[in-house]
Amino acid sequence: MTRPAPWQTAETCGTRQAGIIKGPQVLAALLKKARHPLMLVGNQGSRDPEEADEALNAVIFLAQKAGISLVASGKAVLSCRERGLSPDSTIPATDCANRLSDPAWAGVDGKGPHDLVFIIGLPYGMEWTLLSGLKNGAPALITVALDRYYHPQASWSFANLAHHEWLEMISETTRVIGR
Amino acid sequence: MTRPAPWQTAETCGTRQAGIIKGPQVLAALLKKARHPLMLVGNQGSRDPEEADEALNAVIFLAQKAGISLVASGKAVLSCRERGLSPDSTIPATDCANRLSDPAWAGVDGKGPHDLVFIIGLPYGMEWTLLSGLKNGAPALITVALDRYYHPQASWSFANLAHHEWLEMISETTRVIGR
Amino acid sequence: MVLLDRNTVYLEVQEVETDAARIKDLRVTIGGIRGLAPAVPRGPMPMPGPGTLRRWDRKLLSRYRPFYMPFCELCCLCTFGKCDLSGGRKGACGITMNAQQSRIVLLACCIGAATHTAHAREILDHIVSRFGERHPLDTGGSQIDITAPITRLVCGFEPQTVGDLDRALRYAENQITQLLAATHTGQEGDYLDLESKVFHAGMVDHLGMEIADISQVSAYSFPRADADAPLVELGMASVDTKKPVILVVGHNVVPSVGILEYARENDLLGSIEVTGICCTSLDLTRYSEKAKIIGPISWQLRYIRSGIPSVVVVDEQCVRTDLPDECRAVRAPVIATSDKNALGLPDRTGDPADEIVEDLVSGRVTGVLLRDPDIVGEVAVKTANHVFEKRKGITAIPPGESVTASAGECTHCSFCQRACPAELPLVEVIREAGAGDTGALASLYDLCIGCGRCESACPRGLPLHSFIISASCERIRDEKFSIRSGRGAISDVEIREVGGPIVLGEIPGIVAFVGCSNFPRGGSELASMCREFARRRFIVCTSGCAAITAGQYRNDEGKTLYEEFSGKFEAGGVLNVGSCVSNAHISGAAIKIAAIFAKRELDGNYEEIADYVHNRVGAVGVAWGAMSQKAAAIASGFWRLGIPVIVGPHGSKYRRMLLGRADHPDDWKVNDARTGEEVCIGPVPEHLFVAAETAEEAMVLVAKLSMRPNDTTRGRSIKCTHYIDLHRRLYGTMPGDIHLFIRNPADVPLTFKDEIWAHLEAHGWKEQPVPDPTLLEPKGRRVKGGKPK
Amino acid sequence: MVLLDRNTVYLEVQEVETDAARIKDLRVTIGGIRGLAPAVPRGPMPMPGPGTLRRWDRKLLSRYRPFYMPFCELCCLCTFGKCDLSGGRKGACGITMNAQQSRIVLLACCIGAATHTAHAREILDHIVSRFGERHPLDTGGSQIDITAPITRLVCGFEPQTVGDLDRALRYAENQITQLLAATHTGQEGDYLDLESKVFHAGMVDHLGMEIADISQVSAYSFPRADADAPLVELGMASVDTKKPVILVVGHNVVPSVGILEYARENDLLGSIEVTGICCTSLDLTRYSEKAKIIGPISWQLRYIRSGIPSVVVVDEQCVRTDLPDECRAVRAPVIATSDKNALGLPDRTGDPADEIVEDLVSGRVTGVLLRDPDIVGEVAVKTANHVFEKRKGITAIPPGESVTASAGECTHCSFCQRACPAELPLVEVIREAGAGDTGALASLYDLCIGCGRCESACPRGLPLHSFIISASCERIRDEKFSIRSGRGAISDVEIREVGGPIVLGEIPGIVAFVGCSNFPRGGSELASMCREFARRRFIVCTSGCAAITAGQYRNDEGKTLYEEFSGKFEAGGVLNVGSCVSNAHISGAAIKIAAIFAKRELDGNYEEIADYVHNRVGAVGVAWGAMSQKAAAIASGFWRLGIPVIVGPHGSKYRRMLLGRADHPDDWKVNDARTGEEVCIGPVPEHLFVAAETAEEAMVLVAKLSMRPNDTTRGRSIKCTHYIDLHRRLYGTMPGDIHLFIRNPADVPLTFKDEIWAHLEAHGWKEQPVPDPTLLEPKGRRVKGGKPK
Ligand code: SF4
Ligand code: SF4
Ligand code: SF4
Ligand code: SF4
Ligand code: SF4
Ligand code: SF4
Ligand code: SF4
Ligand code: SF4
Repeated sequence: MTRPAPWQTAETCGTRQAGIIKGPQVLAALLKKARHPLMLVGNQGSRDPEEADEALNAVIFLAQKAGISLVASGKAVLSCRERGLSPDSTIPATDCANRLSDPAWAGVDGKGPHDLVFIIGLPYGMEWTLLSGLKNGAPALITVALDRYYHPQASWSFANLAHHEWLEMISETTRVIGR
Repeated sequence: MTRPAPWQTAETCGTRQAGIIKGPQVLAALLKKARHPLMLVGNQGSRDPEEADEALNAVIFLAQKAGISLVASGKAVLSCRERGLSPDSTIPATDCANRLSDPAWAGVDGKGPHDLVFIIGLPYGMEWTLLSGLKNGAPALITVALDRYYHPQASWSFANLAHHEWLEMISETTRVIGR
Repeated sequence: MVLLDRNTVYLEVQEVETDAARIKDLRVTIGGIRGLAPAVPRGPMPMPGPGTLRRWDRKLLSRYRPFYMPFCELCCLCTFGKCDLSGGRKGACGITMNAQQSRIVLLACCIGAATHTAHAREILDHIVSRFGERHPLDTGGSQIDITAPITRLVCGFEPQTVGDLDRALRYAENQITQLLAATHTGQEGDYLDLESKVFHAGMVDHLGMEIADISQVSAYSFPRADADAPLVELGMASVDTKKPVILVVGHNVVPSVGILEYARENDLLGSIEVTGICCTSLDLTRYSEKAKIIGPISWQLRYIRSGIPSVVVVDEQCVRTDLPDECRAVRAPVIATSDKNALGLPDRTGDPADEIVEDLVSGRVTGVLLRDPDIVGEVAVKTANHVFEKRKGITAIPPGESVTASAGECTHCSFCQRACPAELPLVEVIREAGAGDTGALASLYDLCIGCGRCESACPRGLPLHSFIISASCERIRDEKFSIRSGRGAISDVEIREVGGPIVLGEIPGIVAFVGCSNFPRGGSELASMCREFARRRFIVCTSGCAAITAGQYRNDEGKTLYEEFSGKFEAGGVLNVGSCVSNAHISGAAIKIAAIFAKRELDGNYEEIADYVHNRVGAVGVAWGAMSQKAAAIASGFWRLGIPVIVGPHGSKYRRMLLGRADHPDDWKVNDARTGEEVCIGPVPEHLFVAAETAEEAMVLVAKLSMRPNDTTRGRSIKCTHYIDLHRRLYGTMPGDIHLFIRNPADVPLTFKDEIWAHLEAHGWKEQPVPDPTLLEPKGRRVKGGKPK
Repeated sequence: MVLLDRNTVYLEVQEVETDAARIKDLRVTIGGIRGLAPAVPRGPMPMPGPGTLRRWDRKLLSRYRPFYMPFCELCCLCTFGKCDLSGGRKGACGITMNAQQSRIVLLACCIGAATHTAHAREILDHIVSRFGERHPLDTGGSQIDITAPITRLVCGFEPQTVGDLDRALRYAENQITQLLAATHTGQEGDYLDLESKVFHAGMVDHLGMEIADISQVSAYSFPRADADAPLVELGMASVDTKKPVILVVGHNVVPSVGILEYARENDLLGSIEVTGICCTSLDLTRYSEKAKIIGPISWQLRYIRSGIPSVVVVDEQCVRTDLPDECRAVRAPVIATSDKNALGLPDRTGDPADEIVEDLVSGRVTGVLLRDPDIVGEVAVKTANHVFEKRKGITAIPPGESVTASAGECTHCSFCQRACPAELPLVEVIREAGAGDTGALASLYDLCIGCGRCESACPRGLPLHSFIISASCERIRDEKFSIRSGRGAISDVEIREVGGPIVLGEIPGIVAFVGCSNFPRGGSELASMCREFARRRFIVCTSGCAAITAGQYRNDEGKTLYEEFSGKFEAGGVLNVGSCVSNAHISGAAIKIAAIFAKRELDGNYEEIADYVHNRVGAVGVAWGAMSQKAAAIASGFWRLGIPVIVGPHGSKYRRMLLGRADHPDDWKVNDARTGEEVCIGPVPEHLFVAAETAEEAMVLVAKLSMRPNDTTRGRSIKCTHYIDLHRRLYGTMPGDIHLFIRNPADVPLTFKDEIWAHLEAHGWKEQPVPDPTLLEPKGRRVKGGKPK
């Protein structure tokens, strides 16, 4: 198995690295198999504002189309609501990750355990760390880092894409699952 | 840059991993560019005896053909002499690596600093560690792990080959440079 | 006269006659014991060992369970390694991933506790040698009766003099050794037992901090529980660059005192500037209002590169290890002063001062190690005076034009950006600078934490941090603030006044902003958090770099926090307690509330006091920019008292959180102290250690985590008001979990009454009694498993 | 009567009258000071701080320069991290790769030193509470005058009683705290200063070990410098399985003594077996010949899985953290006894013993924590007796047929092999086992170190280690050896007898085989190295797991080393000094040679004694299987005395070597003590820390590194003979560097005369004087930089 370098170069993780999301079909397939997916949206703190805006549009649209439960961390709740999607919860990302590591958690919407989680928009180091917590504490959970940066701690991640490439991927995924 | 896993799975090294020797031309090219290459031969401790024997034949033949200076660590000196090549020195591998990290070292044969070193046949962990010492302490030196196992700490390494694949590679290299 | 080992015994005998001895004028001093009255440690658990408080710790840990976030899947602590611990694998020693993570946390906390304790040792030994071991402890004159709350709580005796502290310090050194031993391969293997030891390390850390601070306060006449401690100057622009400037960096004020003393004795105080970074500067301004604070840890590169400091004196902790190189680049001689941080410099302690000065001034040596604070004083001042003229005009910050030109050499490889812990958009910014516009560079000034990783990563060797500083020179010219110098302890009088309101919940909480503020926007976010909670009539404490950074931002009227709010421990006060070691006064205040206001037995009575604090005192720690091992240890000391700590996003890098589960009602059942019956207290405080992603999230969490089981209805209603108010303002909605915090109708805040009732009904809310909660076993009941020794 | 803090002061006053006091029957005991005579630390550098011996360290380090081999390119010690330190990059704190590596080494050595020191603290406190602080130290009766050479050397005072040791131990705890603090982010940044602190940690470690061992030797009447200490049984086959068997694992003998005491008092000694693994077993056989040693650290899994132990008692250090799980699998109750290693077990210390026994026997609980050695004794013995019948036949080692069947499930994925630190050919071997031939499995018995990583890595969950054990049952049935129980110190008389021959070089060297022997072939290689050097009339010392493993191999006549050679400190002796902490007697012996034979001042005189040892005493340490942080600390303690240490190939994982450069003549110039002139000594000893790839290489290195500058010509000629002889036998040639070790014609060994002369001529050899070498500054000369304080 060969893998790219983490976006923050030093944030390597050990022996197991995320698989690369090579195309929209990967995401679509993951979604198709998932019984109860969750999306955790952070505050896009370090992103260029314009880019962050487009990114939020894209992933919230995806969540809507795919009927994914939503947790927004902190102020991200406002961004979601602006886009017409009310998050199912506003618990802190840390709290959310901890609960996800409990296979008996009733889920953010009370509809039972989640088997797949998309994470996007947290500070890189924090997302990397929470993904690590899930890799270690929730071995059965599939984690997808949805940012354009490679996140080795996830089960699946994009491989340091340019913003426009990434946008294209997400939109295409939305189209694919919409069919 | 994408890389395979180290042979001993846990022996990862950080941000920079060895390039993969994909074919005999790589080695030949490295040799061609080198002004004063050195080969450090260890004791093949953990290898299957038959395999170790074939391996020694192959690399010592290579060293002979290419006119590479030779250091044999410990009893490996006997193996070399049996094969008709007297090592230029019998200093311990540790001592040799330390000297290689000194850009002013007169070399194992007194003919000046080495710019390329092949290492083979040390215990995996020890070879891995000495290669790390060179990566850190001798940034200008090119290091080649000549075992069939992937050694991320080297500049160049094979990518966990089967013994026969590896043997083929070395023999082919010897042929190529012999031309 | 017989004078024994200074740290243990002082024995004086003027005349002896043996055989059924006759002795005249006998004076025996043993530790802090004068005459023959021994301070026998008192209380149920004086000087607890690493396992003594295990039961208490496990109570907390069963509710606030560790969530581990490994930094790495490998363990490499011994030569068996690396061992792969991923996917449930065990190491060659049998260890599991969870235990390995808690072991690393323990290691970090041991380092942190050792750092404060070793620092305390240096200060204490120095003070004892200067002022005598019988120098009285005084942290607040008649205002303070409980001088050393942590020492008394942990060790079970009451120190009266600096000499008395030695025994407590020896206990700390002993415990650190025990705890560190537990991290050895093949020692503690249970992750909860390791976490319990983490708590123990934290408790010892606070003890070490207390010893350090109360001895320096007592010896150097720092402000003593002084709400009106003087305002001192802060910021690069506060320096008078027409004078020779000395910079002190680090945490141990002793050598810096040597500098001020020498200057004073030689009438040079008016003709030099003594400036500082980090805690040494905080403590130096407690010693003298003349000293100036430049900034927190992240100001090291920018200030030294500016060329302003003529001489740089480093002591210990949080000092960039490359300062000698940085100083060499601007030809500023450097003086190391600590064995712990010798930096490879030649030891010249034994040489005549003038010889050393000459060597430094001539550049024959670029730095020296001086292991005596008096010599430091003389050499630093003389050298500064001598090099001042020679160094004029030297700076390592490139001028604007040169930035533009160099930026043009950038290949946009993005290595700098991928190395930046603050995730700054360096590639874009350098592109614009190359095109002649350095505005974007300047916009990073507040975000850049001066770590230099970008520069180190750049294949073209571009000094990006210096570029940012160069582009921000206007901004820096304006960097002049004021900060109240560290006040030290909280007085007993203050505790008495606010004890009631705090425990009853009328003062909604005590928020302590501590730690290193070296993360993007750390400073401005911190200042706005402080302001928010001071305005909400919380008691706001600051310390260390957080205290400094909080002072670097002004309100609309141009006032810093310290000018805007009172320095008293009262609703709406903003108190700079002092340097990192002054953090002990914050935990000390919580302890004193239990001891003074609630009259709980203090000495050696950790469990009961912690149970009180956890259930009744709405204190919350915020370490927004926590970076160091010390910060980890400080947090652990709060955890063991049951005080929650919030960290910034980077704080997730401490490898584990301690999180409660609001959705598990069973976790929140406790005994009622009055009835002995099991009662449900709701998820308060919900977490013990949690990383917040943004300052907004942290603020909502502070409001929430300041709730306590024992809040009165009036207090709970006030706390809920703040929680709801912040949640609505920042997230736009009523908090979805508010029903968990309303116990009965009287808890409901009036302002949001209807909304809340609707919510309560929707969630099938039922009224609950207000309990008198305790995590302790009811007294007198036989406990299976027996009492820990 | 006034009884103060037990560890510091004992003060007894029968009558007091104040005002110009009248006191009757006053007795004051302060530490070890009886009456009013204080033991004032003596010597030039008593109780040195972390920087006091910096100059000496830097002398050594300028010759033996660190070669760093990073384990990882990243630093992750604080929340700035991970920082990439590769390619010359610096961390966010400014640290460089070299400094980071030495910082990690320092951290490891602090952990190691803390472990021994904390262990010493537990033993000392226990002994003081049992035997009184005035219990005299006695490590060799009239044969020993210098009871505590390291304590005296380091601390500068002479302890007489166990109570006196407290002060030295407090010093150790204090120094560990200081050193650990230096590893904090932003503290020591110079790699050589960090290395100097590594040496300091090593020195403190040896102090801690000495305190631990001399107190237990004194209190428990262990063999006292007894060359004829009894031979005791070793090996799994030495256990009488018809009796209930207790297994003790770890390092702290106190709870195990509790077991033997209880058995003795209740007349059960004959009806139970008390067996041990690791150092506890070594110390237990020093306490009683009845106890049996099973094997070193690597025997844990095989022995417990065998089902033989009825009850497992663990104390501290080197205990597999998964023992509770392993014990559960064979239904053996487990008893933890140390706060440092509580393993998550319920604390039942306060409960009635019979209740605990009942719970363990019934299986209601699978293990308990008992923090009192007496209770451990009673519970362990009673539980063993009760579970013995119930457990009959239980084993976790699968029978042969089942191995073949399970092996068939293997998918040959090779994950096991790629996880095996011993690089064993598991895939091939399991393939053969699947095909019905378990012979290859059995051939791995000697190579497998029982770490269990293969099992953890196997996706099919195959218990490969158990397979190997199962296939080796024949071999194990034969595992019955004898080992001389740990003799403790080297007597002054022995030192006097061999001092001359050693210093003059006629005894070619002292080789100490220490460490963990948990690497492939570690055991057999170790035994053959011991034998080789004993036959060559070196003095051979063993300790810890190395002592055990060395006893697991027989010579052609069926004798183990301990049966073949004398236990005396003499040419050709093979001495088991005892457990890990007994290593202090090895460094102690080197120190005593300087103090007794050469009459150098001992107290507080580290530099001079170390200079003597380094230049004159041909001691070499070999840690063939060094694994732990303690092993790192032990090695450092030898380094500071200038004694070289050789490790096995895995020892390269300690991250750095200390290597001399034989090809740099300037490195080997020193002062002649007599003339003050610079003389060249040649590369002796060539290295201070070096990893050998094979046992052969190690043997050649031992011979070479036992040379010393001050060898007499006769001594040098003997040492060269061994060097040449081994080199020729193992490598087939004359060593290529022999000309570097011949100073003048008299040095040339007769046997190889002609060959050597030819070699000398070929290398342009010139005669050199035999110097009186010293690394110290000539006395009285002014040193630039002054004396370190
Ligand atoms: S401490 Fe344990 S897990 Fe870590 S490297 Fe050593 S054996 Fe492996
Ligand atoms: S110095 Fe500033 S810009 Fe550079 S890496 Fe550090 S935070 Fe980022
Ligand atoms: S690392 Fe240097 S060259 Fe690369 S983008 Fe950054 S500034 Fe430009
Ligand atoms: S707050 Fe942090 S960075 Fe600042 S001085 Fe204290 S520990 Fe150091
Ligand atoms: S200690 Fe220094 S190098 Fe290590 S992570 Fe922290 S800042 Fe980076
Ligand atoms: S890991 Fe298991 S399945 Fe794979 S080769 Fe080894 S024994 Fe066979
Ligand atoms: S238990 Fe034995 S075979 Fe298995 S990994 Fe360890 S050494 Fe190798
Ligand atoms: S020799 Fe090593 S493994 Fe054995 S007991 Fe001592 S430290 Fe532990």
